Amino acid sequence: MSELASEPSAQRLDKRQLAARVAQDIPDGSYVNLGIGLPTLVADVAPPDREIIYHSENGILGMGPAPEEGTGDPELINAGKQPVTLLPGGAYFHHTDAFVMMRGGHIDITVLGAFQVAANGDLANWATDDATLPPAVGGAMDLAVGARRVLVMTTHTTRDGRPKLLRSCTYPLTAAGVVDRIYTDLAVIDVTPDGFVVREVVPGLSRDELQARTGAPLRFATDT
Amino acid sequence: MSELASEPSAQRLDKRQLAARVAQDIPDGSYVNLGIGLPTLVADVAPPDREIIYHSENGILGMGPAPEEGTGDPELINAGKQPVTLLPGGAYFHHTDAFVMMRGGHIDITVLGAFQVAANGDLANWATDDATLPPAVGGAMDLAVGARRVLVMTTHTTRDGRPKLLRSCTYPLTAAGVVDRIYTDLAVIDVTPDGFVVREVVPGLSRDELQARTGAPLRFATDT
Amino acid sequence: MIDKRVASLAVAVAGVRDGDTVLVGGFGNSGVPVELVHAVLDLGVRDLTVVTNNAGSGETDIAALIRERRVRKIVCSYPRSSGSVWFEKLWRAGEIELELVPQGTLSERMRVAGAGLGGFFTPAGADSPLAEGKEVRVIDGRRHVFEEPLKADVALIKADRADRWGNLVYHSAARNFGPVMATAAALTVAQVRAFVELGELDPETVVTPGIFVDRVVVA
Amino acid sequence: MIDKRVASLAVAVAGVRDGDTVLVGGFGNSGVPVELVHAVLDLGVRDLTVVTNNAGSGETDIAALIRERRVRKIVCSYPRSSGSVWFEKLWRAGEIELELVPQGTLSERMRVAGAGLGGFFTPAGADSPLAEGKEVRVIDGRRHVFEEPLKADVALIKADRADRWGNLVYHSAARNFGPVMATAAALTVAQVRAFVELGELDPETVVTPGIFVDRVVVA
Repeated sequence: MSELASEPSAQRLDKRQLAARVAQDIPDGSYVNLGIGLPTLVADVAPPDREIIYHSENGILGMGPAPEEGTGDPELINAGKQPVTLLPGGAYFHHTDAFVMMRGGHIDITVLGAFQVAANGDLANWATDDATLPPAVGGAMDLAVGARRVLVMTTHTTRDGRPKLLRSCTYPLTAAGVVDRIYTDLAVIDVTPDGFVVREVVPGLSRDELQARTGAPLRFATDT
Repeated sequence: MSELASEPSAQRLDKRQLAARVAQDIPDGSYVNLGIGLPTLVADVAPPDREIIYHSENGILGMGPAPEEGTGDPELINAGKQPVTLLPGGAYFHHTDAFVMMRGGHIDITVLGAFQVAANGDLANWATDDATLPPAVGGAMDLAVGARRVLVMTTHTTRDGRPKLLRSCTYPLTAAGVVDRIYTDLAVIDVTPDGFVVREVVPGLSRDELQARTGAPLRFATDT
Repeated sequence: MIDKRVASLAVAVAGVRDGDTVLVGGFGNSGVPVELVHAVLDLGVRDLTVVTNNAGSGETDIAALIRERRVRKIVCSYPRSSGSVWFEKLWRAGEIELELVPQGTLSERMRVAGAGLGGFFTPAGADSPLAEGKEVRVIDGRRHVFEEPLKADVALIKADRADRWGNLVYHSAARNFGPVMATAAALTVAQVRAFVELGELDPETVVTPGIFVDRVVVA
Repeated sequence: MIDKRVASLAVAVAGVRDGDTVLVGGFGNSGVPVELVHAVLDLGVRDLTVVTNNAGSGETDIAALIRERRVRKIVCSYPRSSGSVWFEKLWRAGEIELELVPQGTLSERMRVAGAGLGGFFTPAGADSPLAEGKEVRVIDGRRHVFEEPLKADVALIKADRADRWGNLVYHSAARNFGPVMATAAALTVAQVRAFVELGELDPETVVTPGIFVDRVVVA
């Protein structure tokens, strides 16, 4: 996130703060699928007074935290292939049923990473234009079309400072028009029929500075 | 089966004998689904030295015989809604999985009743032209298209003496071109690319007499 | 905290409305959520579309709903049985609509609805009059008919035990349509023999994970 | 008498041939039938199409099959991982074909193959380049892509216990693709931790009924 070095006054969120900000918006009792990578942190910082049931595409509901070193079941892993545990009340099921849950509108909230998000909600999070890497998609497309609410959690810009929030995606789409809200290290932004609407900005960052880091026009909720 | 009263010399099979004749052709180790009504008898007379796994569309594999009076589980019934038991090694599963087995080619043999069978293997066993009865189909269509081998077990003619084996069905089809073999109280008949081919006839019934009761040309296996 | 247990049948079916499509579990008399159906009867709702394998028998549950003229349409595979007197009576009088669906197709249409799919091709029924008016396509040399998802407002099912997360296990062949119906409705209600504490159900043996279940009630 | 238990891995995979399509269970390193894959490697068969979620990692099982140039084509959802060195090497060299399928579609394509259906419409991937060349249809206002059944010659899966009828139960998240793969192949082989006597598995908790299984072997 070196792109922010030029704005020392901006109190951008670190990964854990960003995860906590996302977790704040996940209600008690939700069924949640966290994408691999950054979104996985959300479970670690969720408010302890909320009962949230985490789903994993490989056939788990009621996932608990990582096991203590050396105590884990080697077959019990999450979508990111990291060891996890199962809470009382959890259940195992097969892959096809796991995707019934994901594609069928049974997951309340999914939190996904993104390469790009467009102002109309289009999501690109599975392939770039780097032809030297084999393509890989996993369960991202099923989740993106199937979860009731799609949250994106990402740095506001790429490592080299280019915006990830755009008028339209240049990378291949994961799914069209699916993103509901975007949480970045700089802002919380809703995708609305009128495009991006900023709900929150980190302290020390002006509207113009946020707009300068964003590839599509921003409206601000406090103006409406 | 009063239609045979005019041929006193024909040793037509009674229901139990017919069931035994069908059972004779079911190999050890087969997965079998028996249609409701007459075919259900097959399980009662199968050779005891064969291990046959009976399937029921309501989610049972490894069905055993009817329970002793007063000892049954009221929820444990077969497709004909009669009480049954479960053998060691049996399993319960839900309806959708039961039909994966039926439609997906996993059942080795199904034995079905029939209103009509055509010389090309077309089967009509779910609806007649009686418009005063509501139509009912159950699982017959899934079984007919999905079982590896479709055997029909029926009286050779209707109660009023009309043939059930025809050039083409006049009743609505269950499925086209699916029947492999027909077992009647008078004969065992294969459905072949050349039409009906008789394998066996009951003692005391001539070829002409059998042909007279059949609505499509018969060939005889012993001629070929 | 998640607690899907409710204290009464009336609370269990609260919110079922006139015109709803209601899935009702059971095959013959096995696995029918009799008490839940009676609770819906007590609600007085009308113009229901009922999706269930059989059309009721005798005077109770589905047959009672039909007798009381609460059912506008029934979607099923086998409406005819020795006890389906009320269905047959109203059907002959033209007072109830019937959509006949092959049993595997009925089950699969609910499954694809629950799975977020747009429909499927099946060979079952493709050669029959039940395919009339539907898209037919030859796939791999065989006729297939296109069938659409069957989604519902409510599912009423019967299971054996439930915990407060709504996890369900069933009893023998009473399982039948329960698991698939649970996935296909906006509101899924299960009547069970008993509640158990969270963690008592072996996670390897849960048949319907609680994500598909909204309310559980002992009956 | 039915007895699907076999005494050795070699017998378990006998009959796998050049050019076969082979389903291999597992997700990451969970549920991979490592010993069965090695037995196929020992057979020396070539030109395989391997269907599996990931493209192997390190030097064992699927990665070993790829390294030894036995795999003509891989059908999977996520071939890229920190250890997928051999796949990436051969893919860059143009020596292995990749068919990328969204994970839910991969699983569902095997399910419809096992279920005797002709294909289905799914919204997953319909807006992406993975839908190119496929039939796209707007259903209920949303783009869907038509996906075909994925049937195989052989399925190699890993379960926990089996009886002589081939009934299977699994262990935790190692279940993953096992149950669906078992339905979609002409020959299904399961490696298990242990055999149990017929009747020892609770009929309420069998996950894969033996009808879908041809051979079981302890490994």
